[in-house]
Amino acid sequence: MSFVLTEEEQMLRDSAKDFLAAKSPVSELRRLRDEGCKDGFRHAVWRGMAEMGWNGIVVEEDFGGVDMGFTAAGVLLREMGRTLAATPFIPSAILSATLLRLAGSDAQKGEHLPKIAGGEAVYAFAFDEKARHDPGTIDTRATKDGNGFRLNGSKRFVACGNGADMLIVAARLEDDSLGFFLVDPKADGVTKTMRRTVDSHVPADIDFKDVKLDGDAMLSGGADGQATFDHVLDVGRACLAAEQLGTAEEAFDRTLSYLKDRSQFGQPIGSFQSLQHRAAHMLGEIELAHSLVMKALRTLDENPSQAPLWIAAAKAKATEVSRHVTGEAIQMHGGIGMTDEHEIGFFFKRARAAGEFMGDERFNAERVATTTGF
Amino acid sequence: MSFVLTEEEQMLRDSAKDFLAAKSPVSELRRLRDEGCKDGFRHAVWRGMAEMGWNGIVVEEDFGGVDMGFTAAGVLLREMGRTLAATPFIPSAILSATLLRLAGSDAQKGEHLPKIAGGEAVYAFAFDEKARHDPGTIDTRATKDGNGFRLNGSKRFVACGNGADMLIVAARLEDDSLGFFLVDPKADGVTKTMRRTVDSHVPADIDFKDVKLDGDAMLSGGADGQATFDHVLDVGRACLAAEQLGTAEEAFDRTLSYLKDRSQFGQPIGSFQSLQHRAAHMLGEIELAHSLVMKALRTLDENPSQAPLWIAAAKAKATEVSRHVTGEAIQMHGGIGMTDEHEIGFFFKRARAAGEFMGDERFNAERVATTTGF
Amino acid sequence: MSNLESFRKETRDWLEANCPASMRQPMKDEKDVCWGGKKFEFANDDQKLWLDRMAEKGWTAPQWPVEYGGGGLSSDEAQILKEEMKAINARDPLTSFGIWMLGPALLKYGSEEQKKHYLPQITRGEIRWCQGYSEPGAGSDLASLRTKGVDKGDYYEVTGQKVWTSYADKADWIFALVRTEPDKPKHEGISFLLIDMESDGVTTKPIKLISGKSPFCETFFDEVKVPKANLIGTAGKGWDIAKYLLSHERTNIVGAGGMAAGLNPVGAAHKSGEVDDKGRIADPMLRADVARLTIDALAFEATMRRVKDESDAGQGVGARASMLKYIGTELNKRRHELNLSAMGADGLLWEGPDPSDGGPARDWLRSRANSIEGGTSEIQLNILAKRVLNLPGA
Amino acid sequence: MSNLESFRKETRDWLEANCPASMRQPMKDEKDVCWGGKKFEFANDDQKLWLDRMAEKGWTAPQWPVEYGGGGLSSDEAQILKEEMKAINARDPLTSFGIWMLGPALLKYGSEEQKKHYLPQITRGEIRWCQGYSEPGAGSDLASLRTKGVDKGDYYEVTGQKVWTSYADKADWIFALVRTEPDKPKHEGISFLLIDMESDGVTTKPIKLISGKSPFCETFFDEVKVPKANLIGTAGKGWDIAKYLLSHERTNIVGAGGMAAGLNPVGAAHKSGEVDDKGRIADPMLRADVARLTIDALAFEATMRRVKDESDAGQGVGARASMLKYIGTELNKRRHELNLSAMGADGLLWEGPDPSDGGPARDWLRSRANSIEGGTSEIQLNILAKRVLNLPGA
Repeated sequence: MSFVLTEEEQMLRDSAKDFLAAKSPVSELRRLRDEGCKDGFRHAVWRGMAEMGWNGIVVEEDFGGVDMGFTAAGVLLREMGRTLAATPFIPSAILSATLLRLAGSDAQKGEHLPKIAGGEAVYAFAFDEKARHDPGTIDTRATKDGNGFRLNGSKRFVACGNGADMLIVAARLEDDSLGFFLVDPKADGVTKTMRRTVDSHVPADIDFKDVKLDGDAMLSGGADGQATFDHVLDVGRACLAAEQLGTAEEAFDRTLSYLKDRSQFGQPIGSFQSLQHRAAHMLGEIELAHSLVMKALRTLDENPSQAPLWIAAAKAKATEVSRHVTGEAIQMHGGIGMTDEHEIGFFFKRARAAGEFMGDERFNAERVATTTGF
Repeated sequence: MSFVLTEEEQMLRDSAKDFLAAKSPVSELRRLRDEGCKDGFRHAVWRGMAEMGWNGIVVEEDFGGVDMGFTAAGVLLREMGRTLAATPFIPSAILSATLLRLAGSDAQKGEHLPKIAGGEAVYAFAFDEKARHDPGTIDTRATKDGNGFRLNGSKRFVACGNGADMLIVAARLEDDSLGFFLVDPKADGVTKTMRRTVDSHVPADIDFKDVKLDGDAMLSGGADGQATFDHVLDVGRACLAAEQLGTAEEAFDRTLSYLKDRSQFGQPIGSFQSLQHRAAHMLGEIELAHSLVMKALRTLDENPSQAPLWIAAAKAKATEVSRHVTGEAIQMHGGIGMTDEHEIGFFFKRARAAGEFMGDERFNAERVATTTGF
Repeated sequence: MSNLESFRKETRDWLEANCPASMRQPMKDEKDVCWGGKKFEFANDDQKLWLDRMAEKGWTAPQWPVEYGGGGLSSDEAQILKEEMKAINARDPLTSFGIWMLGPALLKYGSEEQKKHYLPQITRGEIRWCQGYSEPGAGSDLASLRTKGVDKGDYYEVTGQKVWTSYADKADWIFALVRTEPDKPKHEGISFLLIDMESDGVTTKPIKLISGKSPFCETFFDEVKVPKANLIGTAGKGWDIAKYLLSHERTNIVGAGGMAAGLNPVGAAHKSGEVDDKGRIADPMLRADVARLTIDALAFEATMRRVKDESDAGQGVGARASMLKYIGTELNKRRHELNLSAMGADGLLWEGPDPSDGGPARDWLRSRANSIEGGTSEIQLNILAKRVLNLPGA
Repeated sequence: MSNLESFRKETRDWLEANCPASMRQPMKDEKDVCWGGKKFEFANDDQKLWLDRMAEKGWTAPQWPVEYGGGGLSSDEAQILKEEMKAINARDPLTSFGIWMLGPALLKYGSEEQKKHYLPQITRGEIRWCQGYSEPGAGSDLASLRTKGVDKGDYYEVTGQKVWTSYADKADWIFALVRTEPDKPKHEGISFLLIDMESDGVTTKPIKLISGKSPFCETFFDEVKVPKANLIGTAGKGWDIAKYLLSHERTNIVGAGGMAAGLNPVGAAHKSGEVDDKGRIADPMLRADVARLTIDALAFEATMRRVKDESDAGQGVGARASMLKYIGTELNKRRHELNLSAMGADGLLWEGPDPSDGGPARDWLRSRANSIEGGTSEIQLNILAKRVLNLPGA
């Protein structure tokens, strides 16, 4: 296992930097927000990402993907974290794609994965039912109804839930095992409530009331539902940790520039030793998070059974570090950092929200304890 | 309730400063250690304290005390914390005296309290049975035997246990309620194992094997044993927090002096901003601990039913702050602080040990949560 | 009956007779706060009546001298007034930067004529004031300000820009620091000027914060004529007045930090259903963090009391305001962080169907400014290191 | 078979044939560490035999040139030797400051004659070296040292005091920084001298630490005559050599921090019985703190690996040693704190009937020096701020 990016991954990173700088800089997130965009992302950007091949980064080539693995996906997400790109990448290209890949029948994969990889449709994965991430609580029920099912339950804060063309819903079957159902958000009985969150993302609370589903709505190619669910969430956490790392790194870089440029009392504020030490400490924390993110992603690619511990550690540390660094960024920017006009506040907001999604620092620290055995 | 010391309390503080500087400076603790003293305290100092009236600080005047209250006791302990005075003050003059006062019959009070107040004998209170403080675990048993009792069990790290003339032992009666027994450490069946701890104190592990006790060995003047036990421990915690505060304050003062005196790179190290900010932060932390200690002691004197929350907070904070400040003291002293020759290390060691006794920061934070209701 | 007892009785009777019933209700929204001033629209007649009656007694500024529109009360009497108002839930008749900021400066540094002119307008709520200190680029280094006032004989011609001028768009006058002697060292050459916001050349622009709308503005001066009669104290000595006022501001922000003590992550956890069957916060790590916060909150509460007691007794450490400001604002930030953590994704809402949606997140964001405004945490630590600990300069 | 494969086979065979069985056992105590030197008493014949055989092969310093007593191995070959030794649990034949500190400096800065003279004595374990850098009062400001070497023609007369000279009481020679040109600026005028500890005027005194006995000494020089032939590099340029060596020292302390990764607060909690029926640490707050420590320990472990990978690939941030030293030593202190907390009062024992009594407390105390020795944490943060972050000087 190497901590160094392959040449291919480095090229991917460089092209991601170029694309995102041009198509999805931080100012783009501000525009989406100020326009009151209800999807929470720009379709043109999403199509552009598909053309770059990104949306099929973890999809097999047979289904239109490039199948470069999770480390490569993390390379993209780290850059997206740097520009705060608001896209359906994690909900659609990571969570839904991985879920379909693991649990879809050949027919389902053949139908849906090319749509994801090609950027034709946006998929969202609906799993949380409470305000705090709690994968143990799934009370949404799919009951047999003729050859199909009836779906009842409520999902909360479904990422990209408002802009998605298709939902995949985690629900309990009659034997209490977990199943995953493809649900058209326009179907009868589906009610979406748009939510705007502090990071200018647009998730949705979604209620399912006696929603009638065909028999082939259930993903039917996979094995144990719980194991699949756990793994898909872990994949999502590892990828999100990469995004959080990028957010922390960019906020840190911008703060460093500010420390060098801004003068007070006749000298650059970066010459004050207390700020220097806090900056150097942050450097160390970011390096620690970086190592865990790389380790988690590579392990996911090369030795997935060993990945849960590293993923939990990576998500916990990336959450802690990105919140700490963006908070210090605000403080070190002083008054200007508190204004909406300045971009640094967007980083602070996103770090908070990304930290909450799929388990915060405490949730994942608890998993580290349990996985380690204490 | 006033946070300001009364004139009487201020006079007490001033005389404590003088006495301790003369009779029990830090060098005295070093001497006790280097001599391999088995009692863990100097009898001459203890007698001197009795002559000052300190040993009866919470003993009624009828029994030879001065009965000035816990705030006054805290005033003394804060000064003892400053000079790291190793004395039986908490075990004998606080814990044992308060226990006798609350739970002793008139005869028992008349016999024992004057001895404590007069410094004639050193009493120790034996309660912990595990390495970590856990007042819920008392498995030592006192079973009826004719008119008296048989005592069986083991106590651990009894403070001043090796040098005490008399033990008071917390034990379960046959109905599982708690009782307190006066036990001569020289009695048959009592085995003491001297323990030397990192702070140069000398507690003892004490085993009781079929120790025969008279009927009047049990304290028989009090009400509910559990309530008495809880209260006595809380009294001890509040007083120990005052001692910890003094230790933190003195370590801080010495570190400040060092920061002003010591030069590196051509300037006093106290002129380096990162050290200045850490020092100013410590000042704030010490002030917070100070307020909680005062609040806990005054509440104990004036409104004891409200005291448990404040005592738990005070002991938690004093533990955290004294450990933090003495750790910073070592770091800021650099290499010289690591040498046994320098006194600052004694503060670091004592802060660790005092923090453990009667519950550390976590134990008391847990109690704050429970008492507050979450 | 002692003098104080009879004062209490008279006060109680007067309040009973004069405080309108509607002014004894808790405030419902921003409009219920009476700021006064020329542009102020009273929410209702009672609000105006209550202001006028209190101003008549001088009780909008109870301890100011009677000749300047104050109540002339002793500190004990003022305390009694406060208690009696609280007893009937009487609203503050007037919220005014004039009273708690400009007034003390005028009382200390103003000429007799200035006091007579400006102070009664303040106590009667006729003129609303705002503060013009900070400038873009000045930040913590306040004395580096560049707004200049050119001496034109009987007036200064003021040109420049102020920032963080709260409610400048609603104020009638501004008290501002202006560099009138550009060749002097930076702490000298600054003057304290009173400027009519209706003067030609004054414009304002609201500032949006990361938390959303705010009362802050940018205020621009373009060759504004300010009569020399509007200079407070000595020309070039405005920095002394500024320092005097900043200590007032600092104390006030500490109070703001204390207000959020009502914010309770435990309640948030209960609301989000994240408690176990014993009512304990279910996430043990969150519970641990809240317990540690609670300890520090108790410690801060006790410290506020202790500092007051010690101050009354003439004891205690110096630079108390800096210490309390640093501790209180950092504590407040932690409190908001934990509050959001206890709420989970609900705490991330920015807006939504429920009017309270977005409140916790916006309050969380706003709390970040506490450790910046009124002197950053870093400045407070510098002050403590130098003035309390007497550590040497670099 | 490739060259490396055949090297591996030869090495395996040689080790099998030459490493005594007793040298394949884990070390039991301090005596099993072979330091060499004139005063060293071998624990047994095998220890000496193993040293001699390895020294004969040049494998006590595998990568040094053969002509100086080294093994002349490539870095791949050295790695294979290490692996094969580990495979049979072979002990290190020699632990030597000469090899990991003085040697690299001599190889880089020594004259051909000096290399030929000193290096083989080192690889054969004949001469034990100690380090004489730090002085009382110098501390982090190492260049402010005052031990002086007066030029007396063909020798320097050295007078002064060194501190933190590990094992000076057991060493045969010391390599020391001495101020030979007192009029030069402080970083110049320092020379790097080799001094025989048996010279007249050299005395040592052991230093007791807060953790108890230590290998550290104070070393005093009173008009000691040091021939100029013992000068390494150029007179007055000793500071360059010192900087070069300090980076070696820093790396080593990081390694020492890593070793304590075996220390496990979870184990301590189990030992003290403070676990619940599921084997979890019973105190939820302690468990939370240990979980957070575990995350950082995993992160540090991964970072050590990443830095190595990046370094091999010619990538990565600069001043890595400073970063790892800072993080590793601060982590180690936290680990020891939590270890004691998990042990409760048992962790406070200073000495007792059980030989292991006192170990945890003494290790905890010793860990505090990690963030002081080899450059304090503050110095590392300064280095990172300046060299990696390029922040401006004050």
